Amino acid sequence: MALSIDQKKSLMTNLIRAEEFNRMMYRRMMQGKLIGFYHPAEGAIAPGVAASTFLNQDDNLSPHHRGHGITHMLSKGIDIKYYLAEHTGKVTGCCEGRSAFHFSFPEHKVYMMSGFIGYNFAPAVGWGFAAKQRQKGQVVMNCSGDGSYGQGRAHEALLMAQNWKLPIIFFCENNGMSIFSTAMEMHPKPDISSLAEGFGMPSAIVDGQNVFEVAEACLEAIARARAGDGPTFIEAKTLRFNEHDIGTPDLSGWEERSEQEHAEMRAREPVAIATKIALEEGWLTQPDIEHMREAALREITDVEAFADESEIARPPVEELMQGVFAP
Amino acid sequence: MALSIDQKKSLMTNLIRAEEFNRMMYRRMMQGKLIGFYHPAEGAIAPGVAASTFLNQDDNLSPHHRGHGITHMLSKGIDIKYYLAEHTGKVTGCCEGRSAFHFSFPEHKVYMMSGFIGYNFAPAVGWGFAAKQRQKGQVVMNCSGDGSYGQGRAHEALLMAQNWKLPIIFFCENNGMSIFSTAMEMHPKPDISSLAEGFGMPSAIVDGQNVFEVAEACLEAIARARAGDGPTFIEAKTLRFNEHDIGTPDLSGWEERSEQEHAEMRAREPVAIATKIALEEGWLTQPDIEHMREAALREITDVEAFADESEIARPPVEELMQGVFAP
Amino acid sequence: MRTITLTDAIREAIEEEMRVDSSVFVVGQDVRGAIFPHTKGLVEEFGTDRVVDTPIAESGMYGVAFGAAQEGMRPIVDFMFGGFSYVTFSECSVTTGQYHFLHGSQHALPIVITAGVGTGQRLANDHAMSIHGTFAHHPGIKVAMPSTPYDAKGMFKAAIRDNNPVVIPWHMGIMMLKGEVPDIGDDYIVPLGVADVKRVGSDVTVLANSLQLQHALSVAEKLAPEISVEVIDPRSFVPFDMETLLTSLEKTNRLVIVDEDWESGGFAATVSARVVEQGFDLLDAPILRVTLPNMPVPGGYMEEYVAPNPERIEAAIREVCL
Amino acid sequence: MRTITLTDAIREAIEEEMRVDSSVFVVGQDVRGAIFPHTKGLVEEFGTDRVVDTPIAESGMYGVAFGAAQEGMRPIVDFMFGGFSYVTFSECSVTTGQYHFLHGSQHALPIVITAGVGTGQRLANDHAMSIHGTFAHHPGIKVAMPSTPYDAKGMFKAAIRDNNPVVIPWHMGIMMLKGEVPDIGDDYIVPLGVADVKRVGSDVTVLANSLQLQHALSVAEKLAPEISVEVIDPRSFVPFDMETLLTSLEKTNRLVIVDEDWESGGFAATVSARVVEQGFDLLDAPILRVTLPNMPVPGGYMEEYVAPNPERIEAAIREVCL
Ligand SMILES: Cc1ncc(C[n+]2csc(CCOP(=O)(O)OP(=O)(O)O)c2C)c(N)n1
Ligand SMILES: Cc1ncc(C[n+]2csc(CCOP(=O)(O)OP(=O)(O)O)c2C)c(N)n1
Ligand SMILES: [Mg+2]
Ligand SMILES: [Mg+2]
Repeated sequence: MALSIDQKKSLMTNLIRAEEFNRMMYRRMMQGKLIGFYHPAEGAIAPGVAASTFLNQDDNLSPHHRGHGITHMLSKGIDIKYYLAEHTGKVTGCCEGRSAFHFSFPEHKVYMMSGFIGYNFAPAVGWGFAAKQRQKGQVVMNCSGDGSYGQGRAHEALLMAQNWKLPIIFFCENNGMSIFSTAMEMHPKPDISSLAEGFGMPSAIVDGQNVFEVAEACLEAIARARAGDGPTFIEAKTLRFNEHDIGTPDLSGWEERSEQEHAEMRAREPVAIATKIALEEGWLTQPDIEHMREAALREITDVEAFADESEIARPPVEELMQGVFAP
Repeated sequence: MALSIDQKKSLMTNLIRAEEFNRMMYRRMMQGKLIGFYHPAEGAIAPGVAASTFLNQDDNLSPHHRGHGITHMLSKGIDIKYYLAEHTGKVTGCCEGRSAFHFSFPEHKVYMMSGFIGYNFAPAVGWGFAAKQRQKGQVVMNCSGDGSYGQGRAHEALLMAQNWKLPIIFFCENNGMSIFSTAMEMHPKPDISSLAEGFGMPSAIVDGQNVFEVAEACLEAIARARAGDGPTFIEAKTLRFNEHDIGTPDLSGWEERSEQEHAEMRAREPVAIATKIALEEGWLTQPDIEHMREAALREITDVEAFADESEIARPPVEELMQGVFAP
Repeated sequence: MRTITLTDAIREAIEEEMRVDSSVFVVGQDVRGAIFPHTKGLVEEFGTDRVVDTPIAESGMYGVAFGAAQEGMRPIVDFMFGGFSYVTFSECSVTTGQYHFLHGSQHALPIVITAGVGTGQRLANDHAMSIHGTFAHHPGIKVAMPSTPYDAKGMFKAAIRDNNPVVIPWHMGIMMLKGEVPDIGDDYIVPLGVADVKRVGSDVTVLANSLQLQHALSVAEKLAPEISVEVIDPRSFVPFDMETLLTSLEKTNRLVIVDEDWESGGFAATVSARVVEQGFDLLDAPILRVTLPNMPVPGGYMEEYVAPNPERIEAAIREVCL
Repeated sequence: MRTITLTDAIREAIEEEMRVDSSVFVVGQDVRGAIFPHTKGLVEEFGTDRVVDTPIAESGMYGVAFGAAQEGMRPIVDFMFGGFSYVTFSECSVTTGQYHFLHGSQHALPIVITAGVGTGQRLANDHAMSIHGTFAHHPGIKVAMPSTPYDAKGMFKAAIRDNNPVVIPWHMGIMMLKGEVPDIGDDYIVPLGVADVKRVGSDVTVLANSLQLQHALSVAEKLAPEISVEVIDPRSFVPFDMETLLTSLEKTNRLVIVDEDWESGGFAATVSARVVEQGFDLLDAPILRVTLPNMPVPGGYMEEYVAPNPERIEAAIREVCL
């Protein structure tokens, strides 16, 4: 589905925000200013931005854990400061500082990121089930990595979504790796989307480094889902520039990933690719892009200030006990 | 793979045994002479016979629960009297009367039938893994119903078997039903074996009412597995003449299955089909077939006598406690 | 009042709540055709959008409930046999129990989880396991089990109206148990977290639930000439009504806990430990537990004497009353 | 004797057993590259046939272990974080625990299940859960957890040589704890089912394991001038060494159980209930438990005071010694 210039600009804006937010998270983790772990998104920011920028507030989004879903959430219009505060253990966090790296923005229909890989699939069936019954054209954008498709839960969700023609997009961000393992070794065919064939589900494979190409496929799948024509499988081929999570070695199998692999990867940098397209097509100038980056950096300054100035969450156990059950 | 006359005769013998054993189980359940429940195999006896008759003793077999695996086990050369004794709660049972409808014949590499549908898949990966490492050409015959492929465990096993080229045959006995639900409603494509495509696994669809046709496909898959060429998916289209298990109504969805459905099914009776072929091809006469049936009935008389004459298993709790852990 | 069976009482609760609240629905396997009587006929009244069969895919099936609950619906998910909840146990326990609390207690997750449980069918471990104790181990989930048709209807209604995940299995050994239930139209609930003194006594307290409650009551009746047994039905395991139990112990000073779950890690152990912590001085005798021994539940004829039964309950009562 | 870390001790146990028994192998996710140090370097020595990475498919991964064990191999299955064992929990608990017994005790199932567990990483519930209590609830599975490098090496060796499924997690809070371990070549095992008096005392017995054992020992040291604390490490939960505990109670008559698991349904409750049943007359004070409160384990800064810690252990000791 062809993109308008406004749409392209939105994608560009979010892509730059995503890049800067990821840098900020990486830096803070290294500075000891984040709780738990962080799975850096460098090189892999385009798919989440493309999948999430054109969702409505009342569409469901399950962000991928890469970059801790920030690329997705900021594109959907969620204010990241509440998540950063959460990730810093603060009272102002979106989960009151209880959840470490988890998040929840129910009003945006971003309910959670499970610590268990593949735990997006089954709830997505439930969201799709509810959306279908409601008949308001809502869709479910269900993002996760190539590795998550090892989980049998993926099969159950693909099966049920296709049986019931649910408005779900199975959005696979295939960076070719899960921790140290390669998709080449862990999946028998070159594409994860081969699975869709088994269910007769339409699928598309796109260049995950090109935010516009991914977005076009997403818009098409979203339109299909909104029209009641059922699920789509989209596989965005992307890359993981860094180690799996900060502190873990950067192995392939059990050996360091090669310099050559790194060099080849870094030649496919998503912001550089998008910038080139924007400048060539002429709907942005270099100064426009610099303004976008400045705006992103200002936003991040505010987000960090909010998190850093908030108090550490240390409620007494008795108070916590009150929150175990809903009234 | 073309069958020899000897092979066809073995199949015919086992088919008739399977039919009579299933009748016996049905009768005993109605007489209150079986413990727990029984899932009758009438109409569905050919696939198990075809899948199991040509296995070696050191091949793994996971029998389908339909007919409680008897059609499979008797074809693999297992003496059913120990299972009947088990199913009757006797000390001579294969599990010392502890297991109700479960069974275990480790020396025949039939380890168990889980009460959880789809729990054959993951262990089968382990058997295949062991067989592959041993390099003796052993194969794993992994039988289960169409319904079991709903389970995510099926996906995980297909994935890993294909990744590692394990010698496993995924043998789907598709009777079009799981309890009251139809495969038409519960799977998005006409064939369950569509799943194999997603993994690039070779597959075959055969007429499950024709024991010879199924056996040919099995021999081919077994040969492929023994040669180290990896797994095969075989889908045998079969039928369930009776209710799901004795005592449960015979519904499709929430309505009685129609007389027409029953009439059409019963026109596809596996022993009648095999008999017609045998007589037409001329390698058996009607008296031969009657002798086979008489032999089967004699065998069953002995099996029942063994079970009925054995003592009820009622060991003291202290004795049972000794069996919880292996020495 | 009418006399109906336990499973009919459950069905009435489901039906009535479905009528008044269109967000309530049932999801499971073969719930339309109804493997057990408590979902029989629902599909005719409410249609396939609200009485939903899934493939044999417990995680996906539970996902329908979980996701729909996040979307504001009120699912009742039926696992058929309790053991099948284990097929997707991480979702039922960890993911479910942590959802509300971990995310800042901002979003409720109203799910009712039900299934038939218990010994008596001679089906062995995987079809005979109890699940209440395992769920009660995992925080954020309410756990209850009815012992009478009256309680069944009232507790299922309470569970469906609760804003939390509630695991409420029913025992197959009492599925046809009949009892008095208020007339249709007389709406009532039995609140979760309130125990019930099912028989008043003064020498010893027996805590028992479901099929085991029936056993305890029959033993109490039998022993009445000799020993006055107070029988308490906890009804809920989470939240647990400690007050009713301690009040009884003030009178009897003796406790037998009957629980159709394993000795190791079962709920009976938790009750015993709590009583010791909170009511040590009330005890004139050791607390005894009548539970499943620590072996997989055997099928066949052994089930009868391996599971708790009246003989074992009587023996325990006599022992603490020595 | 040398001084090595807990995870190095585990690796030595695995390495040495793999060298002497070719049926031993490791299966997990990213065990070749080694997320945690205890599998580091194994693939170089033993190759990819015996150090096996699978897709993120816990049921399939566990199936490799389960099926291979039925085939006579001796798998060690590594779940990375303990919580991930829940992803295939029905297989680990029900199917595994029932296999040997239910089928007539004719066929052994030697599987070692391990994973990192416990609080201290601020990762919240799904990455911080304990699993020993849940597994101890399910019969047919041995459950143990080491507290020192010496025990870790010896217990892992015992587990690998055991003919039963053994769940033996290790606590991430002591993964770098150093301790003395016999020299390479000095083969030894620490048998499962034998508790260890880690500190002798006379006023009160504290039962604690793993990270909590370290806490208990430091509290005992601190209180030494006032209260003489005996600290017992159960080491195994199933089988549990009741004798060592009761012997200690004959002397101290007071018991505090520290357990990094929830109050409801955790193993501490089982121990308390058993002591009440078997040693009621030994008790001069209520048994107190120091456990996780019944809430999903929060991440962030709360973890520190929600989990058992030295302050809470000290308070409990003082309370039973009043
Ligand atoms: C059930 C489960 N198993 C294993 C893990 C450990 N783990 C965390 S991230 C990850 C890899 C995920 O790979 P993929 O889905 O491709 O996403 P990527 O990290 O590559 O973006 C694994 C194995 C987990 N969190 N949950
Ligand atoms: C995990 C699990 N879910 C549900 C069931 C209940 N159940 C028993 S048999 C069956 C249907 C199986 O269908 P299929 O695999 O097609 O085999 P068939 O009975 O048709 O031969 C179901 C749902 C079960 N035993 N285990
Ligand atoms: Mg990946
Ligand atoms: Mg079927």
